[in-house]
Amino acid sequence: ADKVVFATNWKAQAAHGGFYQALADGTYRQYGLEVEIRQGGPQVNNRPLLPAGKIDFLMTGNLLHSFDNVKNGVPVVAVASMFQKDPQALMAQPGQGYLKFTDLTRAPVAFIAKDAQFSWWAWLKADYGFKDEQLRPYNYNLGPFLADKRSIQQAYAVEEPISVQKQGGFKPQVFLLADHGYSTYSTTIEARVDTVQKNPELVKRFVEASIVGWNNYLYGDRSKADALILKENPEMDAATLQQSVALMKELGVVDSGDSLKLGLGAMKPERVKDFYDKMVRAGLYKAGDVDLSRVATYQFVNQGLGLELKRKLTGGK
Amino acid sequence: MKSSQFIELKAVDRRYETGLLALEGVDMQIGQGEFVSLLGPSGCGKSSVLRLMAGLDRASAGEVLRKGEAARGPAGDTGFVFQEPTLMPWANVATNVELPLRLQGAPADSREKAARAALQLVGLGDFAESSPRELSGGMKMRAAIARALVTQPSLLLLDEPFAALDEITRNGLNEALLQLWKPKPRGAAAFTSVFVTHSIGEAVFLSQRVLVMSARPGRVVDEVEIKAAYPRDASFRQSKVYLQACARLTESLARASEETALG
Amino acid sequence: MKSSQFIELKAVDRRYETGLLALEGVDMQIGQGEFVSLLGPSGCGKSSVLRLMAGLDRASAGEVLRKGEAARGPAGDTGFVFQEPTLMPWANVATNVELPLRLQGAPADSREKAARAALQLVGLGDFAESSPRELSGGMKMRAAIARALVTQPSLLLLDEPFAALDEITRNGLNEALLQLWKPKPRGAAAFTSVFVTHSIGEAVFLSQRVLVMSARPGRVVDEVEIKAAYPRDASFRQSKVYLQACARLTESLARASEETALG
Amino acid sequence: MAEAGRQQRPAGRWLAPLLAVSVFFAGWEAAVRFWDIPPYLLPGPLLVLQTLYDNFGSLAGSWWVTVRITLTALALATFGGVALAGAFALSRWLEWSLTPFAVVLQVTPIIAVAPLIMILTDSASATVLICAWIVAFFPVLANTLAGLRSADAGLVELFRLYRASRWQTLRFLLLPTALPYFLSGLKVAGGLSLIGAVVAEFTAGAAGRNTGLASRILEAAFRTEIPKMFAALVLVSLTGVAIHLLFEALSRRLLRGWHGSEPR
Amino acid sequence: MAEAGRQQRPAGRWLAPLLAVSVFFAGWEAAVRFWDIPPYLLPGPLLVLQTLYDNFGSLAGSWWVTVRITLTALALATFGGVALAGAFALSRWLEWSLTPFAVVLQVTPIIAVAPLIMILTDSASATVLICAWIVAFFPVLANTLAGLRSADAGLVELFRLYRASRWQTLRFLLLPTALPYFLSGLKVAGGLSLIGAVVAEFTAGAAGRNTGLASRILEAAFRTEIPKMFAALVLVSLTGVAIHLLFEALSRRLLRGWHGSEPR
Ligand SMILES: Nc1ncnc2c1ncn2[C@@H]1O[C@H](COP(=O)(O)OP(=O)(O)OP(=O)(O)O)[C@@H](O)[C@H]1O
Ligand SMILES: Nc1ncnc2c1ncn2[C@@H]1O[C@H](COP(=O)(O)OP(=O)(O)OP(=O)(O)O)[C@@H](O)[C@H]1O
Ligand SMILES: [Mg+2]
Ligand SMILES: [Mg+2]
Repeated sequence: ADKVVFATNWKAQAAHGGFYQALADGTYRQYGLEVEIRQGGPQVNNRPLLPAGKIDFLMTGNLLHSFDNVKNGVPVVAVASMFQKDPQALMAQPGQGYLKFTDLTRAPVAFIAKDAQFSWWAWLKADYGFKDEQLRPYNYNLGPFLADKRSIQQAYAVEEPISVQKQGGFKPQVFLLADHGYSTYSTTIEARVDTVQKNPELVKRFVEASIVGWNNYLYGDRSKADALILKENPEMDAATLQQSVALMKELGVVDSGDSLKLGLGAMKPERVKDFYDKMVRAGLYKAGDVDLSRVATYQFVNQGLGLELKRKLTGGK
Repeated sequence: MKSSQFIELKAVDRRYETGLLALEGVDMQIGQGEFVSLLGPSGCGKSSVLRLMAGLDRASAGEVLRKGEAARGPAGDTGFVFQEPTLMPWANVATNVELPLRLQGAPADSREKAARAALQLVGLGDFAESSPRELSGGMKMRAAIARALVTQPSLLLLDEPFAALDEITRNGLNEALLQLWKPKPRGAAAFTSVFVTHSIGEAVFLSQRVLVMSARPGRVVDEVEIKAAYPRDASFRQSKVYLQACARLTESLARASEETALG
Repeated sequence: MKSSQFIELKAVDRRYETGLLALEGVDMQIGQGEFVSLLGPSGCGKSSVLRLMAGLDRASAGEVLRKGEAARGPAGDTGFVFQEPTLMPWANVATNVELPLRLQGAPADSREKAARAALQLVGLGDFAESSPRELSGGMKMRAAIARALVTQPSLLLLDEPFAALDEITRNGLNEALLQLWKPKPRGAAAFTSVFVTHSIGEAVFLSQRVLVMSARPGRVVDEVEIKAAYPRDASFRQSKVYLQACARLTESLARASEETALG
Repeated sequence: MAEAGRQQRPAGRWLAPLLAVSVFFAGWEAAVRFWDIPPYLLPGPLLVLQTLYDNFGSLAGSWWVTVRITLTALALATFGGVALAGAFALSRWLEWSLTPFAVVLQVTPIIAVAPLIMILTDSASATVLICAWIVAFFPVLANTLAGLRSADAGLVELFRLYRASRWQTLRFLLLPTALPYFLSGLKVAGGLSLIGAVVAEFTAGAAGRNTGLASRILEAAFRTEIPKMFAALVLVSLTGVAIHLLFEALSRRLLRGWHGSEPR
Repeated sequence: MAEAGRQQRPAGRWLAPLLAVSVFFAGWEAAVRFWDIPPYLLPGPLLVLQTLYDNFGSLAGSWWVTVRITLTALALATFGGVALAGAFALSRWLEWSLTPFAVVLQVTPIIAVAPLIMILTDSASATVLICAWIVAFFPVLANTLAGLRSADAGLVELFRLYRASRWQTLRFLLLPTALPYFLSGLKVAGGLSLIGAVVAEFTAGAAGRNTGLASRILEAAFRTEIPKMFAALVLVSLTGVAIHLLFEALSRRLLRGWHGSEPR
C-alpha cells in the first residue's frame, strides 16, 4: 500500500467525517492507501507542509488559499471539493432585530477571527457595507459573544451554533455566507502539481476513496468514523457529531447543487471564476493576478462517482 | 550609680549559629564620656562586643544595657568604624561620607560641609570625588573613619580603625581623635569611645582604661587604668605611666593568648 | 650581576586611568632570596609596587624585569597576600586555602595535607570547615596568609599581612615566616620576599633591607640595610642594630610623609 | 531584607500566601455569585475545582504531557544558556559574534517560525520542544552572562596570579559568582518554559493522542466549556507555582550562608 | 572576563557581529540557491530585503504600531516590576502574599485570558497592552528582587546602625545593589515585551487600520506571501536587536567604574 499523509485544518470533527470514515472502515486500504490523518488547529498552520513535501494531501477551507498559491507560484492545485457550500456563517442572538443578513451590518460588535479578517471580511465590507469599527478578535471562545447580546460572530455553521445552544441555552440565528453570494468551494483537497502530473493514479485513488468515505459517512453507518474522531479528539462528543451531521445535511453543505448530478467532490470552473471575480471586487486581488486554469484540476471529479453508492445507502431516494 | 554607666554588659554570652561560643560571661561597664580600649588575641570576640554595644546583635544570654535600659536595636547616635571599610562601591567618597547625615535627614549644604571637614581631617580632602576602588587600603579605612565622625555621635565604636595606616598618619589621627573627644583640656568629653586595637601603645596612649580579653571564648581578664591627664602628647610615650602600663598589658595579653597556640 | 637580581624596577611610572600619578621613577632591585621590606605613608604606592612585581599590572613607563627579563604577566610561582583577605565567600576555609594548588593541578590528597599544614601554621586548624563569614577579621587575614604559603612559592609578596593581628599572634607569625624563609641558619633562603608593613619594628626585625617610599607620587627615598644574622629572636629587639635602624626609619618616614598633611 | 530575614518566620512564609490566595478565591466566588456572572464568562472557583475534580483523569494525562515538555525544555534551556554564557565568558569574540543571533531567537514569534521548524525537523514533538526551548533559554543566557561578569575584582586578580586557565577561572570563580544571577534567571526560565510548552503546543500542536494542556484549553475554549478551560488553566498555574517554589528552595539551599540574598 | 576587558577593542566589538551576521546571510543565500529552495518555503535574504524595500511604506506604519506597544509595555513592565520588587523588599509579608499571583500571571497563556481581559476592558488596544505587559513584567520583578536581596551584609549593618527607614534602605542601598540584576532583567524584558506585543496582537488585536507587525506576519502567512512574512520578521528582529543594544549601552554606562561586570 502507498503511504499517504493527509492534513486537515482543524481538530477532528464531523466536518472531516468522510475522511475518517474512509480510514476507519478500510476504504482507503481497499484503494491501496495507507493513510495518516494529521489534525490542524486554531493556531496550527499545516499549509507550508504540502509544498515542502512533508504531507501529500491537504484539506483547505476555501479557494482563497488556492488563489494565493497560484499567485505566489506555489505548485499546488485543488483536486476535489468535498463541500459544495462553505459552512462559514455569521450568527446572532435571536430577538435583537437582526432579521435579514443585511441587518447584521448594524451590529455594534462583530467577533471575527484573524484569518477571516484577511479573507471574507473584506468581501463583506465591499459587498454589504460591514465596517472595520465592528471588528473584535475572535479566539474561538464564545464568552464575549454570549456576554454581549447585540454582538454578532463568525461561526462554522456545523459547530458553533451547537455550542451556543448548549452553553447559552438558545438557538442562535445563523446566516450562511454561501447563501449570500460567498460562492467558494470548501473543504477542498489540495495536492502538489508534481504529484498530479507524475502520479495521477495515486491522486485518483485518494479522491475516489474520500468520496466513497463521505457517502458512507453521510448516508451509511457512521459509527466507526465517529469512534475514531472521538478517539483523535477527546474533547469531541457523540451528541455534537450527531447534530453536526444533521446540520450538514440540512444546510446542504456537502451534497447540494452540482454534486447531486456529478457526485460528491464536484467542481466547476465557472463557479471558480465567479468567486474570483467577487474577490477582485472586494479588493483582495487584482484582475489577472491569478491564472485560474491553474487553481484546480477537474480530472478527478465530476464523473458521478458515488451516486450509485448513495442510492444504495438511502434506498433509492 | 546606675545612670552614670553609659553602656553595661552583664554576664553576656554570645553563641553563634555555628555553635561557636564567642563570648562567655562578659562583664563591662563603660561610663558616660569614657575612652576605653579593648585588647585581645585575634578571634577573641572584640568585634562581637562592639556589635553588641551598637545594638547590631543580641546577646545569647545576659544583658546589654544602654543608659541603664535594655538595648533594643541601634540607638541612632552611634558612630562605628567597622573592621572593614564597608564603602558603597557605586558612590564616590564624599557621598559615602555624607551617608549618615543623609539618613538623618540633614539638608544638602550642611551635609556637604560636614563631609568636607571630615575628609580634610583624615587627609582625604583631594579624593572627595574619587570612587572607592580608586583608593588604597589605608585611604578606604580613613574614608570610613570620616563617615563615622561626620554625625558627631555620642558613642563612637572603633574596630581597629588605624590598623592599615603608617605610624605617622596613625599618630596624627590619634591626636586628632583625642582632640575631638576632649576639645577643652578640662572640659567634658564630647562622646563615649570604645576602641579596639592591636597596638598596646596606641591603647595606652589614647585611653583612660584598657580591657584585656582572653582567647575564645572571650572574657575580660584584665583591666588597667591609665592615670594620666589629657591632652597627652608625644612626650607621654616616654613617661613611666605609659611604659608601665605597656609592660603590664603585654604580659596579660601574652597570658590571654596562651590558648591560641601557633604551629 | 644582572642575573643575581630577582626583580628589578627601572624608572617605573604608574599613572592610573584617573590621571593620578601613583609611582614616579621608582628604582628597586630585589636579589634572589632576599627579604626586603617596604615602608611608606598611606597611599604612597606600596600596593601598586607589589602588583607590578606580581605581573598583575603594567608600568606606564619604565621597565619591570623578572630574572633579567621583562615581566609579561604573572609568573605562576608567586604567593601574594593582598591587603584585603579576598576569600571566596562560597567556599569554606580549607577550600580557599587549597585553591592555588588546585589551580596548579595538584592531586586532592596532597592539596588537603598542604592546606591543613598551612592552616595549622596560622592557628586556624579548627576552622578548616568554617565559611569565611564566620571568621573574625584577623582570622580571615590569616587564612589568606595560609593560602599564599601553601604552594611554597619562590616569590612571596606580602601586603600588610599582619596588620589585623594582635602583637602576640603577630610575633609568632613573624618568627614562623622567618623559619620558612631560612629553614637552616646558614643555608639558602627558600624564597624571595617583599614585605609591605606599617610597623617599623616589624620591618627591621624581619628584613635584610628596608626601603622607604615617599608620599604620592611614590619614589624610593631611603634604603636601610639591617646587618644582623638570622635566626633573630626576641632579644634582637633590644640590640643596637635594631634600635638604630628603627630610629633612622622613623625619621625618614616622617620626612617622607611630610606631604600628606593631616588637618 | 536582611533585617527581617534574621529570624525565620516559617509560619508567615506559608500563612501569608495561603491567606492571600484564599481571600482572592473567596472574593472571586462572591463576585461571581453577587453579579450572577454566567459560568461561560467567568466560572466561580468552586465550579472550577468541581470541574477539575470531575475531569481529573483526562486532564492529568494532558498535564503530564505538558510537564514533560516543560521540564525537557527547561533542562535544555538551562544547559544551553549556561553553556553559551560560559563560552561567551571565555571568548569575547564569540560573545560579540553570537549575541545578535541569541537576541533574534528571543524575539522571533514562534507562531511564525513553527511551520519552518516543522518542515526542518519533521516531527511535531521536536517542534514543540524547540519552540519551548527558544522561549526559555534567553533569560538563562542573559542572567548567567551578567553573573559571570560580576566576579570580585580581587578574586579575579588572585586567579590571574596563579595563571588559572580560562576554564579554571570559569569553573572555580565565575560560575560560583554567577550562581545568584543564574538562579534568578532560572526562576524566569521556569515559568517561560511552561508558557513556552503551552504556546508551542498551540502553534505546533502535536496532534492526536499526545496532547498537552494547551490543546485542552483551546478545545474547552472552542467548545465554550469555560469551567473546563479554567480547570486546565488552574493546572498550568499550579505547575508554575510548583516550579517557582522548587527554585526558591533550590536558591535558598545553594546560596544560604554566603550570599546576601539568603541569610541563614 | 575582566582580563580580556582591560583593553577596549571597539573594532572587534562591531566587526565580530557584522562578520558573523554576514557569514550567516551569505550561507543562507547560498543554501537557497544551491538547493534551489523555492521562495514560498524559504526565501533567500536578498529576496527578503528586496521585499522589505518594496513594502517599506506599508510595513513601516505597522512597525511603528508594534514599537509603540512594545515601548509602552516595557515601560509599564519596568515600572511595575521595580515597584513590586521594592514593595516586596519593604515587606516580606507582602512578598509572601503576592508572589503566587505574580507567578500565575507569568505562566498564564495570554491566549486563554485575552477574551476575559477583552470583556473587562472593552478595548482592543488596552487588551494588547495588558497582554504584552503580562509577558514582560516577571523578569524585571524576579531579577530586581534577587538584586534587592544581594546587598552587602556590612552595608546592611551600616544602614541599620543609623536606623535608616525601610524606604531609605531601599533607596540608598538596595536599589543601587540591585542595578546590575535589574539591567539584566531589563534585557530579557526588552525582548519579551516585543514578543509580547506581537503575540498579544496575534490573539487580541483587531484588524482594520491600526495593525502592527503581527497582523502583517499572519496575513502574509495566510496568503502564502512568505517573503513578505520574512520581511516583517526581519523588522521584528532588528527592533529586538536595537532594544538589546540600547540596554547594553545603558548597562555599560550605569555600571562602569564600580561593578565587576563593566570594567572601565
Ligand atoms: N557570623 C559569625 N558566625 C559564626 N562565628 C562567628 C561569626 N562572627 C564571628 N564568629 C566567631 O566568633 C569569634 C569572635 O569573632 P570576633 O570577630 O568578635 O573576633 P575579634 O576579636 O574581632 O577578632 P579579630 O581581632 O581577628 O578581628 C571568632 O572565633 C569567630 O570565628
Ligand atoms: N585602580 C586605581 N585607580 C585609580 N587610582 C588608584 C587605583 N589604585 C590605587 N590608586 C591610587 O594610587 C595611589 C597609590 O595606591 P596604593 O594602593 O599603591 O597605595 P598604598 O601605598 O598601598 O597605600 P596603603 O598603605 O594605604 O595601602 C593612591 O593615591 C590611590 O588613590
Ligand atoms: Mg574583629
Ligand atoms: Mg596598600
